[in-house]
Amino acid sequence: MITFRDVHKAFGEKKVLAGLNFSVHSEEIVFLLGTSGTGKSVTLKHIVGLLRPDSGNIQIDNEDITGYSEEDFALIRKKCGYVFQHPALFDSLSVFENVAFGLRAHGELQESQIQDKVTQSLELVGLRGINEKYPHELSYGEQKRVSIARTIAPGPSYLLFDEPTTGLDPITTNAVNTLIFKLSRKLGVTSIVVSHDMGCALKIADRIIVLEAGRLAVDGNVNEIWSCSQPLVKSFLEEVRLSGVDIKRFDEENPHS
Amino acid sequence: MEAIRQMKETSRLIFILYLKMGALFFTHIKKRRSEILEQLAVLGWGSLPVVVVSTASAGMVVCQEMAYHMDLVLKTVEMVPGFSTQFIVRELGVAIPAFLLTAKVGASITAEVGTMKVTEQLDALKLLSVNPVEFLTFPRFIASILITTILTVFSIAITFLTGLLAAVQGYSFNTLQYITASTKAIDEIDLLSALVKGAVFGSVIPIVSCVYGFRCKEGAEGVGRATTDSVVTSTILIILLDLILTAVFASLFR
Amino acid sequence: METLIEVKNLEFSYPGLPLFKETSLEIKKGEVFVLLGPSGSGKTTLAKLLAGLIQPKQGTVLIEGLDIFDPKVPPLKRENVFKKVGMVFQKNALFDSLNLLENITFPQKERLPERSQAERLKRAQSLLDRVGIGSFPTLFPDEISGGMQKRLGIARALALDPEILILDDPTAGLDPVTSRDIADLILELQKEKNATAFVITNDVSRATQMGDRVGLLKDESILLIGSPEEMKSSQNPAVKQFVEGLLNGPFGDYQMEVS
Amino acid sequence: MILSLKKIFESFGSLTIFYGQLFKSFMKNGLPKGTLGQVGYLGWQSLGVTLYAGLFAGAILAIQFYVMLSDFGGEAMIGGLNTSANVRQVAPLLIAFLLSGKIGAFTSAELGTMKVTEQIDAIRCLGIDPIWHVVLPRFLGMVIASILLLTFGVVMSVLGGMIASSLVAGINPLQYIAFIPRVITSESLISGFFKSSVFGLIIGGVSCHQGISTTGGARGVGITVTRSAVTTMLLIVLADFLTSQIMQTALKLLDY
Repeated sequence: MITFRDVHKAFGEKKVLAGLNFSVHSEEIVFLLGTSGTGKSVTLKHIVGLLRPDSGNIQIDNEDITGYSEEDFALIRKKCGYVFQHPALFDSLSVFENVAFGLRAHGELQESQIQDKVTQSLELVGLRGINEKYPHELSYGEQKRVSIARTIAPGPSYLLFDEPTTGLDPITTNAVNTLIFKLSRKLGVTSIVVSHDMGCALKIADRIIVLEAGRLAVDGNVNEIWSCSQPLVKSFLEEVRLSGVDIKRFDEENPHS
Repeated sequence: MEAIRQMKETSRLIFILYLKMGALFFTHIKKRRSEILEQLAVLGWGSLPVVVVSTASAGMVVCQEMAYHMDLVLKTVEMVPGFSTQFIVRELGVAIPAFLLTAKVGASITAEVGTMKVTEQLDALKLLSVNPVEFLTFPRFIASILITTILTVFSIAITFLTGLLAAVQGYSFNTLQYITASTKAIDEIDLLSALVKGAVFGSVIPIVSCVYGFRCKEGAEGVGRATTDSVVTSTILIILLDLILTAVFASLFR
Repeated sequence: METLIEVKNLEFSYPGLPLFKETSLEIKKGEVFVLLGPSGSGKTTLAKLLAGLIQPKQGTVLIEGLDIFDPKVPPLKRENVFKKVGMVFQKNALFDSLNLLENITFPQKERLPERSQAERLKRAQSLLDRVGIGSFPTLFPDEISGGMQKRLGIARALALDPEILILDDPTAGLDPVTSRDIADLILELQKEKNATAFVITNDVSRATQMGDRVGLLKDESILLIGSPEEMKSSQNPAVKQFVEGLLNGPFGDYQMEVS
Repeated sequence: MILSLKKIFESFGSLTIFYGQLFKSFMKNGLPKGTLGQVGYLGWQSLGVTLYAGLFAGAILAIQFYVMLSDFGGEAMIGGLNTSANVRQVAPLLIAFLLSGKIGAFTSAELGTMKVTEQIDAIRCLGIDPIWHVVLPRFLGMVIASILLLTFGVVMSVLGGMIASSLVAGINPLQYIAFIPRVITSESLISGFFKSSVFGLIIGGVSCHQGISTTGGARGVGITVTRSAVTTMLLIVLADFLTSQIMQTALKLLDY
């Protein structure tokens, strides 16, 4: 469980988080929705300590991480896998070495164990036989999947996705969205997805949190969002209508996965 | 093999740009006057502090080193003023600012042009029928030649003064005596060689920088790579030209 | 309606990456044509071909009947055609050493030397006001938000009163609320000036919102779909896959087993 | 003016802290794994230009000495003077300039790209310390490679001087070499090596520090590389001055 209590954060003059409160329960898929500049990605970076709050506190599994040092965060970061908006793969390493990087650096595993884990993670994201390729030889979609594999390899219990589908075409968007859903369920992890794609959220989220001006504006499940009358939410729903696609829930489409 | 092909391509482009600069000099110097003045201010003013600080300390070192060697070989430091000044005018006063400018001016030109390439600003210029070579390279080319020549004179003066300071302080020379010995040691040809070298080095920097900037590949990685390569290539070319010009002046005029 | 832009049998490729083959397209005066396509399919390349920024391997592009790649056309004539083309770039291509106002006076200075500086400034300020960023003309492009940068890019494209607008992914990376505002602004301006627009995007919602006619880039050429309504009801498997984001279809198999 | 002075002091302060950070990380975790690889990689890719620069530096200086000495028939001394001046001063300085572009700016660009494409953050998110795993191997690699390359370059400068003086001044290579031992002292060798080490530390430290503090996309990386090259060159010239003074004082104290 992750809990934010009255978190404030400002960059210079600019207030980004202004008293943010919310919590995420285990094995949920939660979408953080909002327009640009409302502090969605900033929120995500607070969880893994890439940013520190000005005030308020953040708890992960009932541990207050607010005052943690960089070293203390090493443990939190093992528990919370972070998937960046752009793949951020290491250009000079092969796909295999990219995924193995986190496992090797900690030096706790045997080479054969690393081999197994890497292969397993790559298979989980649907990639086979590209171990020896380099990032620049892959399509954007494949790079994205490798970066997800790198994140899940150490076995985190939380997955944090930063704008995973922004700027992608509808087919790739759907593919990534599907992957997030299947992985979360399969691994039994808690996923927090920062996005401004309401369509994706409606398809796979267990809960949708809408942020506005650095605070929580709406918090509800998919049915509650559909019938919500908050202006920002309505504006997002209008976008879904414009795209003209019927929103089918994934759990209904694939009841067994 | 790839490296050789790259080198050929780079030298071809450098050559072409030089030709274009020559042509533009006669046709566009008036039209681009405001850009040239702007570049003079940006490049010159920005480089002045770096050149002053570095040549000041280099002047002292050169005087001390000269004294050390004269003492070692000739057992006298009598020749220090003449030799130091000769060395400063012929070599050091020109080379040190040139190398610093490859970083200060060259790298910043490549970074700027490269960024314009990857953010499509060059395309935006072309769509306005503005030729990037005429609009970007040409003003920088003229400005850089002027600045490098002026800074060369500057740096020779500073190096000479700090050398004088070191000699008077460390080896009890008389100021007047030092200046007299120095002026005797150099002639017009030495000064000419300094100015020619300065101008040539100054022309190399913007040309090489623009070649790498225009060819810059996508993204942050591309800009970083282009900037690095441009500094290295400029440095290598300047060393090569320095040797050639040194040899030419040594054999032609002695 | 008369044809303003005509692309005939265009062929273009990058080494190892064929992009267009026998591609043809006609755009009528005053319409908004939206081109959809997955990333990497060559949308931006097509925009740059239309703007004469890159040369095709084969084929012709006619703007107002003038073949822009014909080497026999005198450069001045070509330049005069491109005076009528305004482009909004995917990465904005704002001049980052110039402030907001100067970004719009610059094109005028280069292309309309006869216009006085005072007139240029007046025109620039009115354009900034029109796109809604007129209250801070002396800021620099990197000091304003992504949405505002897009607005500045649009204002600059309008600086020379173009009759043709080429918009390369004008809402890329923006959130839906901002995207919709930007698209509305573009439509308003296009109607005001009675300009012709060629819009590139991969966002189906934007195509619905903006397009008079929609096309889809598939198999190295343009598949004409028709109106946005026809796009939504289309039974063409490629259109269906793209619009609905289906994981299987002519664009390839995106399905993956999570094993 | 005061503002820019304040900026200079600030960046000098943060550079000092950065050296401290690297030292602490080294003391705590020992030698990082990739160090040798970096030495090989950086050394190998810069070997060609270093040898070239050394050769040319020697040649340029030899011609200058020839012109100076020929006025009063001192050509015989060229070999010794040229070698000594190169070992103590010219070759290390010139090659250090080249290396601040070739390996310094290169690593700045690499780290800067990793920073702006969030690769550094990705490493932190895997619970890995980027200073020890990514920065320290590059820093040590640059320091060691620089020292090695500077040594090779200096040797080449002697050769370059020999070739140039035989071509331009018609000095017999044997005569050139014969004068070397009379001028080269252990003091000069120590001084040259000391200088090279300081230059290596500057190149490594400044470029890593600049690289890791990059912000803001392609433009940011360009600015970083420029700053890294300028700062390195400037500090090298200043360090050249300071090390000369330090060596002189130290040797006086030791009563050489």
